[in-house]
Amino acid sequence: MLSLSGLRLRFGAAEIIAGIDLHIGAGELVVLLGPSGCGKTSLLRIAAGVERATAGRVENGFRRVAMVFQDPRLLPWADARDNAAFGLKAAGMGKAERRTIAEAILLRLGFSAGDLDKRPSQLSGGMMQRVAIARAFALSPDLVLMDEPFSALDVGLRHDLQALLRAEVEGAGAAVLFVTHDVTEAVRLADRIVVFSPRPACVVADVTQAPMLASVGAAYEASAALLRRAEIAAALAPPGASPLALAGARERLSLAGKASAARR
Amino acid sequence: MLSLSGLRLRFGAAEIIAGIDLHIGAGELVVLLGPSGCGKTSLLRIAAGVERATAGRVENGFRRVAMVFQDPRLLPWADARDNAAFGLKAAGMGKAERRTIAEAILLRLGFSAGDLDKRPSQLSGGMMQRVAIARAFALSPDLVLMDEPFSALDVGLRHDLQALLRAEVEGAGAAVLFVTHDVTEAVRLADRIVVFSPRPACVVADVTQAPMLASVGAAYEASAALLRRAEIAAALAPPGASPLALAGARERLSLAGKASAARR
Amino acid sequence: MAVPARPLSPALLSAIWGMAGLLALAGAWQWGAMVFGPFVLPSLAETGEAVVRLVDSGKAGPALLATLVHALAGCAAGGAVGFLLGVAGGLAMPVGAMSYPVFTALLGTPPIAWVVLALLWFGPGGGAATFTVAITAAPILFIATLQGMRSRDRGLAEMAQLYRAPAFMRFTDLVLPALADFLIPALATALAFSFKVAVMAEVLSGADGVGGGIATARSHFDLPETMAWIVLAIAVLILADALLLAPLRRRRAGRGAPVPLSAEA
Amino acid sequence: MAVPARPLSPALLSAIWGMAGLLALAGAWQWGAMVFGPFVLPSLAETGEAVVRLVDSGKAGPALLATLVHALAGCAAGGAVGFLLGVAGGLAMPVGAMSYPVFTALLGTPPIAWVVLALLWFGPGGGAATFTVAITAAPILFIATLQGMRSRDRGLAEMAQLYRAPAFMRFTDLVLPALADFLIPALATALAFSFKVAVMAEVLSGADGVGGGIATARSHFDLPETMAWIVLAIAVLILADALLLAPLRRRRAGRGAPVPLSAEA
Amino acid sequence: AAPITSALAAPAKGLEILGAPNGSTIVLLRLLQSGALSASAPDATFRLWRDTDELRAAIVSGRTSLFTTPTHVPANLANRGLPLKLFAILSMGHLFVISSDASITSFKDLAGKELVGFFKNDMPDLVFRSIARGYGMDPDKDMTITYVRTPMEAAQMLAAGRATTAILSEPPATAAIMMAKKEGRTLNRAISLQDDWKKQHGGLGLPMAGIAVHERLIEESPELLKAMAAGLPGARDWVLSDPAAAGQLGEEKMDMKAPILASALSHFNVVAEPAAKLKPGLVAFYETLLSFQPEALAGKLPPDSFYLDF
Ligand SMILES: Nc1ncnc2c1ncn2[C@@H]1O[C@H](COP(=O)(O)OP(=O)(O)OP(=O)(O)O)[C@@H](O)[C@H]1O
Ligand SMILES: Nc1ncnc2c1ncn2[C@@H]1O[C@H](COP(=O)(O)OP(=O)(O)OP(=O)(O)O)[C@@H](O)[C@H]1O
Ligand SMILES: [Mg+2]
Ligand SMILES: [Mg+2]
Repeated sequence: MLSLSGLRLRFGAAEIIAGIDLHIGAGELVVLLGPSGCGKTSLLRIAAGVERATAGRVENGFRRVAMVFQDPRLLPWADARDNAAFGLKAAGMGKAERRTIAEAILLRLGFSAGDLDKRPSQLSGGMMQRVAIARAFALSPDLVLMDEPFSALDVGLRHDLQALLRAEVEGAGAAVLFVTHDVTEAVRLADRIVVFSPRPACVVADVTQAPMLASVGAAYEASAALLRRAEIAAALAPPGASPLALAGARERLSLAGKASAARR
Repeated sequence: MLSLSGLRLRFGAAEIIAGIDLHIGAGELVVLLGPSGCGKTSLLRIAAGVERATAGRVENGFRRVAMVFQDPRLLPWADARDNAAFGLKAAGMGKAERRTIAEAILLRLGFSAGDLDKRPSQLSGGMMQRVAIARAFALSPDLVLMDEPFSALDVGLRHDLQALLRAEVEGAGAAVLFVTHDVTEAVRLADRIVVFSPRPACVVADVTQAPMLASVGAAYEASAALLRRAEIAAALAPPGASPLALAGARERLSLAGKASAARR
Repeated sequence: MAVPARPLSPALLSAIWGMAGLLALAGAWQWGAMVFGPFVLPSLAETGEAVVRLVDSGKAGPALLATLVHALAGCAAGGAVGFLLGVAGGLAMPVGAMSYPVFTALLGTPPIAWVVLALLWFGPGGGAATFTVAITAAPILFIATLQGMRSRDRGLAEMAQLYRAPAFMRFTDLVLPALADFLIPALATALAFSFKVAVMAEVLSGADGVGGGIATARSHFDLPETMAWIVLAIAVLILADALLLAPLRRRRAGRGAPVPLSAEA
Repeated sequence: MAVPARPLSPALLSAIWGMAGLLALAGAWQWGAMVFGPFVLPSLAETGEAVVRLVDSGKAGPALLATLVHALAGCAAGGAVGFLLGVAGGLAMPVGAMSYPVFTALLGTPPIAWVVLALLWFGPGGGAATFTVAITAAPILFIATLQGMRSRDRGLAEMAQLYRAPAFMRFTDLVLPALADFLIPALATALAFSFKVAVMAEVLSGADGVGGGIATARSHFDLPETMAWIVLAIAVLILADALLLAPLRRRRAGRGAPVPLSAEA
Repeated sequence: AAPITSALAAPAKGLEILGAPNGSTIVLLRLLQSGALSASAPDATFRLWRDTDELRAAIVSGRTSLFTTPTHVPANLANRGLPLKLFAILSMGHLFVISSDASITSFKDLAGKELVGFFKNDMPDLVFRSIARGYGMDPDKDMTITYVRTPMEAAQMLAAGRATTAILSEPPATAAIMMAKKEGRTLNRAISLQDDWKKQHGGLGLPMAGIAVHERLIEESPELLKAMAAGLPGARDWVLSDPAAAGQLGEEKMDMKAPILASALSHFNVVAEPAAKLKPGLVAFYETLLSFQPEALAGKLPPDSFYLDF
């Protein structure tokens, strides 16, 4: 059980999180949706215990916590295999065993054998993201915090990993707190969808639903329906940012462009 | 006019790009789709002239080239405003003028005035991505290379920026080479969609279409149709990664999980 | 979980701790003086008296100024050469590979090898001391700069290349800030060495400055005065470090919590 | 655009350029010898003969070994202290803030201040030289390590904290590799200084080793022999640098093109 | 003068004799080599000190109680509280002005000349300045002195032709002359400072170097002092009569080249006199130092007990 109650966060004078309550139990997958810069990453970092809230309580009853950070956070001097095995090494597992496990997971995530020895600088963006995912799942965690974990993956991998994730939740009873910008992904995965307002973040919607992994069409319909709800649309697709309102702003941009062109 | 012909790339013994021809003219927006690790970023880097191909020709007739890299590549010691103004400074524009332009663009991209002074370490992932986008567009480039540029943005911003991008292509006649994993985004934006095979990359489909910004429903239909084409499905959503094939692999993963759990 | 009020700025706090460190050093000294007696280490009190005497007699001022000039001029000249060659070496492999063993050799060569040469070239009036300092500072800066160049972020360099940033802008906007992490410790090391080397070179070349004072005090077996000169020189060094390098360090720290150069995409 | 065949490994190529650099240094020396005459700078030939003489007579071996031992032992002992305090200082602000001015002061203090103390504690048989080397190496490593700790990637530290990596693993897997960029130049600087300081301390404290040889050669007014000793010491230094530090540098370079610590998400 | 108090004592154990790096040390070395001390200090060893720090460390740590030294060093240290006594004088001065300028033959010829000095503000410099004053010259105005640290560098610059005139001690003076000769240049021993000193001080010589002892040696090993007193004149005679052998001994034990030391010996004014006997000369010397730089002797004359007799 992870409980965040009355959570507030400030950086100096700026209020980032303005009072959030959130509770997740085992076997539950909660997706967080919210506009860019609203405080989702900050909330996850507080939940993980690597950031202190300005106010509020964090109670974490889970023992094995893993996190897929928004950036991969791989050791630049270690290869993919050793990076994926980091959590296992931290848990005290022997070298041969942890490497075997890390390899199996990486291969499962679409790595070829030749890529296991590559260092982060030799991996593509999506490959780095997969190493970070492998590192988290190698631990068979009971709480997984995931910050836009599939953002750099192709459709095939993304669907595959979504299924894998649901299996972990349903099979192993893991709890997952999942941040994404992809509303369809949210609908496919979530037992519950929590929508945040723009900064300072507070909860504008909390929707309990059945995950729609099975049907792509149903997921599309559900996500469209979600975005039609006024409070959610206001947070995620505010009218000010609709294509119709662009004309004036575009002028400003092309003006800027002209000025710079004149100088060249 | 950007022409890549007979492009090949190897890293040591590994072949990454296996002969690709690609031509883009002014006012054209070409989207590249392809599985993670297939060589899209590498191709963009070759087109940008920051990586040398092992074989093939690169002809670039555009004068002002900008690129949104897959990672933001911001100067950690400069604030958002100065980072966005980097290209203008490189082009020799004075301090006051380039800051005004950078500010205008950042505000247009959803920054609040207080965020302009923040350094990258104080920005969220999506905010960093927007600074990198602002840096590229400040130049009013005639060729823009974009590597998953909207991956960390919320739905509202993403739609907004898609519209803005089409406006640049249609209004200012810019050429855009755009990498994404979001098929719907590809369909909304592209004049042409080029699909790559898994590594070594070669072209498996080259679809000319009309961009479908206007209708979300139509874009969804078109992307579903695209993914139904056998050669595209094989590249982007191979059957091996379908949820149905997961059972066996999951066993391996949970096995791994058990082993690690035993150690704790 | 309210953050407790912090009445002291980090800079002040660190200065206070620094004082504490120096006090501990002084304590160790006093202990040594008591255990080993005045012919090994004079007491703090005796040395303090000698400091007062030197300052009052007006000898300290000009000598410290002379040493400061030798140290800073040598450090600046040598440091500039080392820095520029380090940058060049980072850009063009042969320059770095050629210079590296030369600088290592220079750093490892006892000054005996060129004391006479330096006297001939620069004369005894402090020129020799400045030269000796320069030849010490140059390799320190070179080695650090070269490593900094080798460790710099290729991603940012690629970005600058794409945006066709002119060479000078690349230097000021990319190279220099990225090198700061390497230059700060190298400059601190070079500055401290500059004072030591300047003093020793003054002793060797018979110049004025603190070294001249030390040579005289030593030939008089006036240990308190010898230590007084050293204490004065160290005080000026710590002051110079605080005035010249602390702003750099503060600026570096002002970048905020260090983050990877291009994180969190 | 086929990449041209590269017959030479980078390490070999850089060694060849290094030789070229040393040859250029030798050229400058020869030029100086011709211009200034044998009593300012002996010629290469004379010095070479003296080197052969020293090696043949069997004097060179033991002396070089003694100096090597003084330099390496001092460098290792002092370097370890500086490194550990630097790491501690990076973890706990007070430790770093307290130690910083103390190490600056130690670095800037002419050895005159503690030669007698060192002789008392460690005796004239090389112990004093080792101590003097240690007290020079410690601050160099400390300052660099402290900066390295301050520049380290908080993102990775956060990751390690989340995965509850034990302290020792954090040290070996995160801290140490990240510090490599700072330790490599600091170690190179400290090693070169160690040789110089060891030789000078041997000269002053009447120990054996190269410094003893130099003192004798100087009182014989035998300049070629003086320079021969120095050349031998430098040769051993460059060898030590190549054997001890080049592997570190190669390993660091082996990480491939340096990238930001967590790039391209 | 304080006579040596006799007491029953065992032979001195582990005695380490430190020799000053100047030529007169050869007398004490000869004494040791001749075996005259083997009864009273059977395992005595000899070592050169190169720096006063080394000397100070050795005295304070108790490793040495017997050493040769410039005469102002033990006086200074005694005044500062180290119980040292001056036992014997070995050299009556070994300071010269060496020049390639043949027109310099007397001190007054130095007027308007450039010269190189060493050990600024130390004893050789003070002696030179005192003599200059004696001739009514101001060493800072009537001539230009540039300083190097040690006589080695001064000799090097002379031999290299980079300086015309230098104040030098022996044996560097002889070394400079010999080195220059190899290069085909002639250097003259233009002025003997001890001669000028003697003229200015009514015939009292310049007692520059001698043997000093620590009080504990006097208490613990009076036999040793007796043996030294008995053997020193003979050692001196041996040195003076056989410079070649002395040079050889110096090369073995004192890091000096035999030919240089041998030919420098005649310029050394080697003696072997009890300190007490030369007290007037020493006092004159000390008073001169005091008049210039009282700190050079810690501000006062050493007590009477400082001058030992034998
Ligand atoms: N320096 C290198 N050395 C070896 N292999 C490399 C290197 N750089 C990239 N690669 C390989 O090249 C392939 C293509 O990488 P690239 O970054 O172009 O992929 P991508 O299509 O952009 O993938 P993604 O969608 O995950 O970003 C990857 O398999 C990667 O491992
Ligand atoms: N160290 C800091 N100092 C000041 N403000 C900060 C700092 N770190 C984060 N912020 C601010 O906190 C806000 C929330 O950041 P956070 O990374 O949590 O956003 P996010 O919801 O994850 O956004 P995204 O979807 O773009 O990743 C941002 O506006 C950011 O500018
Ligand atoms: Mg975020
Ligand atoms: Mg990519």
